Amino acid sequence: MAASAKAQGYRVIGTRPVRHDGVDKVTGRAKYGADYSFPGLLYGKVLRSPYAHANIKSIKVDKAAALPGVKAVITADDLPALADKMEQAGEQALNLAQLSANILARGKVLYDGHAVAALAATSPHIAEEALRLIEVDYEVLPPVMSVEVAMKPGAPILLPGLRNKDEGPDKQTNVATHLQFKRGDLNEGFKSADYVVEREFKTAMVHQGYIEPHNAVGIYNPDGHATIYCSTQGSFVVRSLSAAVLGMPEGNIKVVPAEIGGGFGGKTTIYLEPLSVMLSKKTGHPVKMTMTRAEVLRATGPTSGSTIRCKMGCTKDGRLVAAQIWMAYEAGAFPGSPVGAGAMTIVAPYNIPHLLVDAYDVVVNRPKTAAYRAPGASNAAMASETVIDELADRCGLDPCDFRIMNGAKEGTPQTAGPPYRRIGFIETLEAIKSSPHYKSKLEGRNRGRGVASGFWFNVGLQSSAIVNIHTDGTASLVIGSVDIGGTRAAQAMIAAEVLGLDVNNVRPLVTDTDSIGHTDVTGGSRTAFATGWAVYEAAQDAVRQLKERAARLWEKKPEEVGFDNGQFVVQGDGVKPMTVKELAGRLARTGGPISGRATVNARGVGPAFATTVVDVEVDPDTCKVEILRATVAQDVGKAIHPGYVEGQMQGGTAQGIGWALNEEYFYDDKGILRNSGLLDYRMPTCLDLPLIETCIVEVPTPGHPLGIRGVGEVSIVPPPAAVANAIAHAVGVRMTELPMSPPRLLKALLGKRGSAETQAAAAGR
Amino acid sequence: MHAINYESPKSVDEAVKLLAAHGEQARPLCGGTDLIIQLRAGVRRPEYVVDVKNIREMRRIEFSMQHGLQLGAAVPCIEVYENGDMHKYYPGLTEAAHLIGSLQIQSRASVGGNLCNGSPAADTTPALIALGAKCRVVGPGGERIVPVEDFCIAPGRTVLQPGELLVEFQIPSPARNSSDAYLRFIPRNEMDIAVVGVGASVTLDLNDDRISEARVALAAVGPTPIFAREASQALAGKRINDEAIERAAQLAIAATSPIDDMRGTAEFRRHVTGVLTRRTLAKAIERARSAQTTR
Amino acid sequence: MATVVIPAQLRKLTGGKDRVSASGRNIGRLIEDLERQFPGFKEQLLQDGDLKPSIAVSIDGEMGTGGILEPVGEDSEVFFLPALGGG
Amino acid sequence: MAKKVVVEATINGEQTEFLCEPRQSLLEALRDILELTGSKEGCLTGDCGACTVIVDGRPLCSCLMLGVEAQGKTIETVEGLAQPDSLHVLQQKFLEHASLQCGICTPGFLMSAKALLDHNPKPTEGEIRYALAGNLCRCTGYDKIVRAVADAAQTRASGTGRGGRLGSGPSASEQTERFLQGQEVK
Repeated sequence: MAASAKAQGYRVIGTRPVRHDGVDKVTGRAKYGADYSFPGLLYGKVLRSPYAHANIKSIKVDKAAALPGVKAVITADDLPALADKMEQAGEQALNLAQLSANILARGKVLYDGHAVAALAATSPHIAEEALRLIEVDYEVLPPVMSVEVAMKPGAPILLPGLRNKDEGPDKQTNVATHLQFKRGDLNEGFKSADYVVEREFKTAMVHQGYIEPHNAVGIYNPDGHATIYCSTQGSFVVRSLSAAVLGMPEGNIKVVPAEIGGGFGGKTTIYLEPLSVMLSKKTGHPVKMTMTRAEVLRATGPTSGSTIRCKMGCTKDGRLVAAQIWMAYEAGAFPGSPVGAGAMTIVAPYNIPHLLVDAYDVVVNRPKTAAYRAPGASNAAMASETVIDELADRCGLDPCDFRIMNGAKEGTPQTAGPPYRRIGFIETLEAIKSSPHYKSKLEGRNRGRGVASGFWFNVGLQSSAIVNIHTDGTASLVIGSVDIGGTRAAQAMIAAEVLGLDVNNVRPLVTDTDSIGHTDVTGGSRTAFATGWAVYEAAQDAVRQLKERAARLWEKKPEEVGFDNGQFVVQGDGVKPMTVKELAGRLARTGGPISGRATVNARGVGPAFATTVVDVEVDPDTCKVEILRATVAQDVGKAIHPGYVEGQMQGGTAQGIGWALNEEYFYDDKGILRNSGLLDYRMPTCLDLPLIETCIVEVPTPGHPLGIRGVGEVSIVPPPAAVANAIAHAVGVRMTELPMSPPRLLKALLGKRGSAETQAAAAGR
Repeated sequence: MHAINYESPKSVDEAVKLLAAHGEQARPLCGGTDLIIQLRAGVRRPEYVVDVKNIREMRRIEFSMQHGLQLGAAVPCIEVYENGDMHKYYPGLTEAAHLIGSLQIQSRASVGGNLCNGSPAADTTPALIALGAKCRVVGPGGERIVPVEDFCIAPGRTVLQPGELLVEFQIPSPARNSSDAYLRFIPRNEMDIAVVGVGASVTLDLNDDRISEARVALAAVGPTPIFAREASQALAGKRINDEAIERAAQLAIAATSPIDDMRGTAEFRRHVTGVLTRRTLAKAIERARSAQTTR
Repeated sequence: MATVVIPAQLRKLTGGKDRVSASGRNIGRLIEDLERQFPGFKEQLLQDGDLKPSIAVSIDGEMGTGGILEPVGEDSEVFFLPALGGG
Repeated sequence: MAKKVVVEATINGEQTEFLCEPRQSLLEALRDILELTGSKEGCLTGDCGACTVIVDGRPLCSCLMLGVEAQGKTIETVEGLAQPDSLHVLQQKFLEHASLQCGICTPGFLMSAKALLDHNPKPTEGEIRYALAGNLCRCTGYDKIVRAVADAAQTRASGTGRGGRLGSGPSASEQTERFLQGQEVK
């Protein structure tokens, strides 16, 4: 468990203050993207494809444009054509032509819900009615819904220009990329194995499920400058991508990040933003666009469904010796599934001498996938962590002990080769072993306990921070990282710690793209790590400047001035120490205001590990699975605000449980999404989950001034496998499909009973 | 949403006049938890919505042992399960009302609206059928009585003609040693639409431990709610035992014609129809046994 | 000389070798030396004069942030791997 | 287009009059006409609860009620929860327990929780979870929300120790049975 703040010499870090933006958020005053309004506001809506795969022969908009109240209608022809190649846009690499074609289809629609046209009107109702008047002539094509179909020779082709290295420059294909990771000698490895388990897994496409639909207000000025108000994980990404799609200079766009109602990776790209600007340009009015829930589910980026074949071998005494993995992920309509991450995470927690991983990124007629919390890792862990559980059972070993025996430590090579630096995987297993939950007895029929572990890289990237010292001795902290779950509080705590101030005397401000240096997305578990680092350095910069002022007042050299526990001190001749407050009052006379500044392109990212234990009870007749108890242990490096760290661990666990049991994209045979609402896209309610116990493990990241590790993602990785392992121990069937919904579990159970009966019959004969 | 006109009549006559005047272009609004969603989705596009929940006659719950229950079609679910008589005499219908959606939905959704929406998955409908409930329908041509099991004719379609309004349910008072129960299966513990729902009522002859009468009804396993006649008849006069219940379960399964969809497979629905028929009958029988003291 | 660990799919360029030696004070120079020894590396790793957006580099266990300008030590261990982001 | 209608209602204690189209939902009336944007739109189908308000003492989804239906009704929204100089105990506990991450679902949860405590000052964990089941939160896994509501009840019950017992009371699936046995405080 987390050592107390004091024990580690911290005054603020490790405590649980009320978040600075809290009152606004419990009183309804906080402004989210959809809450913005401006004089003359128009409402934009998007017309979406009713087909999964079709050529657009023509679009007639005149009837819609003629409806009273409609001010403008746009199609892809209103956006510039862009180069069809990978480019660096902001911090991410992507194909801008494909990005643009996802925002408004060009010539072809590639999934149910693909945007075809957009319009702006004086009321949202008029806009909706006008959509019905746009006439689109489609030539319907056969939909390609699964990686299996997409990879078959002669499968219908989604993107005529798509090629890959394996198949060569002349071959049209739906396979965008093939990645391979190789180590040792597989045959050798499997020869030395006493037990080998091989299974094929299928996981369904699932959505991040943030409660706030995407939104944007675009305001285009006649001077060619535009402002976008929107809920996003990265205001600078919105700026660079929108500029590219609109063909505008990046500097001509200012993005004002509103409060954000959840993202989980899904709000790291753009959909409505450039459309709202283009409609504003055409009409001369501010244009607000918000998605319906059906639009969010049909047309924003979920994460990949996948097919994974996983073969692993171990010796009698439980040493993993070899693993062979084949994985294909649904990219959606355009390349870019997280299969690379899947490949590099699937056995990342373990030291396996002989390894071969083949990974394929495959386009299908489903929405273009976007990042979702540890993208690609949960699908992968469903495969590897259930196979490992089966091997542990074969060896008669405790699942934690099996993982400890094979677990990665400092120096263990990662899948792509580089060795780990100091990591806390083993520590998460030890924490689970000593948890009250794991020590408790699980009794009763049809009940089972399952354990699984997970790995996530975490990312670093760029952040900027400014710390202003005010004359009353308080500070304001300016950052570009949007607050998606306690960011302001955590960053203010870091600044307060360094400055020796009360956390309530540091006022955090999340600002727009013109008011702070480049700051990458609040995502990739990078914000506490990288922005926290920038804030730490900016506060140190302010302290350095304050020391100079103290030195001037005391007629000493700056290096003679010390700073301890909020007080500036100097050795000898009885000089009375000064607090920041006292010094702040004298800034004007000692050289003027003080702003501490820092930017980072953070290095030395420490990866995150989590281990989760789940108890379930299965109704053997209806095959409904109840989660009785869940505990998650995670290495967080250093918990700044333990309350929000626990929140990340609990939230990821809850999403992982939803993924495990009921969440899935359900398409019919025509490729139409049949559950595009929260009634039938079944996320857990609070009646579906127990209290979620947490064990915060703190193995500091080497090199980071506070030892912070990203905490945002890894907790979603273990749950699907942990639940599958619990079900196996409850009713004796190994599930290989996600979600493990009652119909799927019933099928598996009936299959098992069936075979049991036939065996019994055979035995009886 | 398309433009609509809103009317809020205070009497059944006024409501029927409005509905008759606009025919296909009018749609009654009660809790709105189905209708407003359908208007937004554009699947129903009436010019007039006629809000019937301010009609006192449609909001009443009147019970007497002599006349049974008059349940206004516009009574919201929350008022159904907060009513003492409902708890005591119609626990199955009460629990069905308590299962619909969330508290927020139960505050608005009515039993009548649940039926008139014409969904095969409506939770309260099998409970009503099990109780032998009848619908009092008033139209321009006067009034008629329709058994609940005959009310729905296809998904989203009912026997109501343009201008007709479902005013109330008439439910017989419970016989001695009788009770009812409703169970449904959903994958989550709240919010979902029934994947399978089973309502049952039983009247027991406790002298020689027999079922003298029973009614079993099913939800979400066919194009409309289903009254499982054979299953019901098979129970009449049978000794209370697993064999009788199992037989009824098999006949209930035989009465289904389920489909595969995002809520479940046909195979799963058939299987769970059997499971829930057993459980619901057992629950109703248990209640009927303990009910003897209260009657 | 630094040690460069060759990703599986580039080993065809090195005749199957998974580790080769190369010199250069930064990643750009290192790639030039690789190109000299095993023609084809530039095309695989570079675009518009810098590392391809889809490629990341790890030097002595730490992810580089400087692209071709990332410094390489006398006996560093260098890995090329796919770049990725998070949620 | 159908003509607009004048609606009179009591909103957060204020006699309020507004003009709306019959097709506008109560949620639109609150957000777009009255500029009370605290109630959020999450799904427009009554499945997420982000738009929950209390009408005549009942929690409901303002996205599934027409603005014109508000005539003569008493409506409470999140904006009416706090006093000028103090937060409602639920608001305070949500902050103390870090019960919100992104915060978009918070107004709806607060209103559902208020409706619960108004009817049942001493709910068990099972009763709390049942009352909040119509509100989806994707950030927290509900743990800290349930704790905050339990703590708020306990605080209100002024240390009788009776209110907001965690790990106590019926499981989720036993809720309906409790209603029938008339055990639920209403």
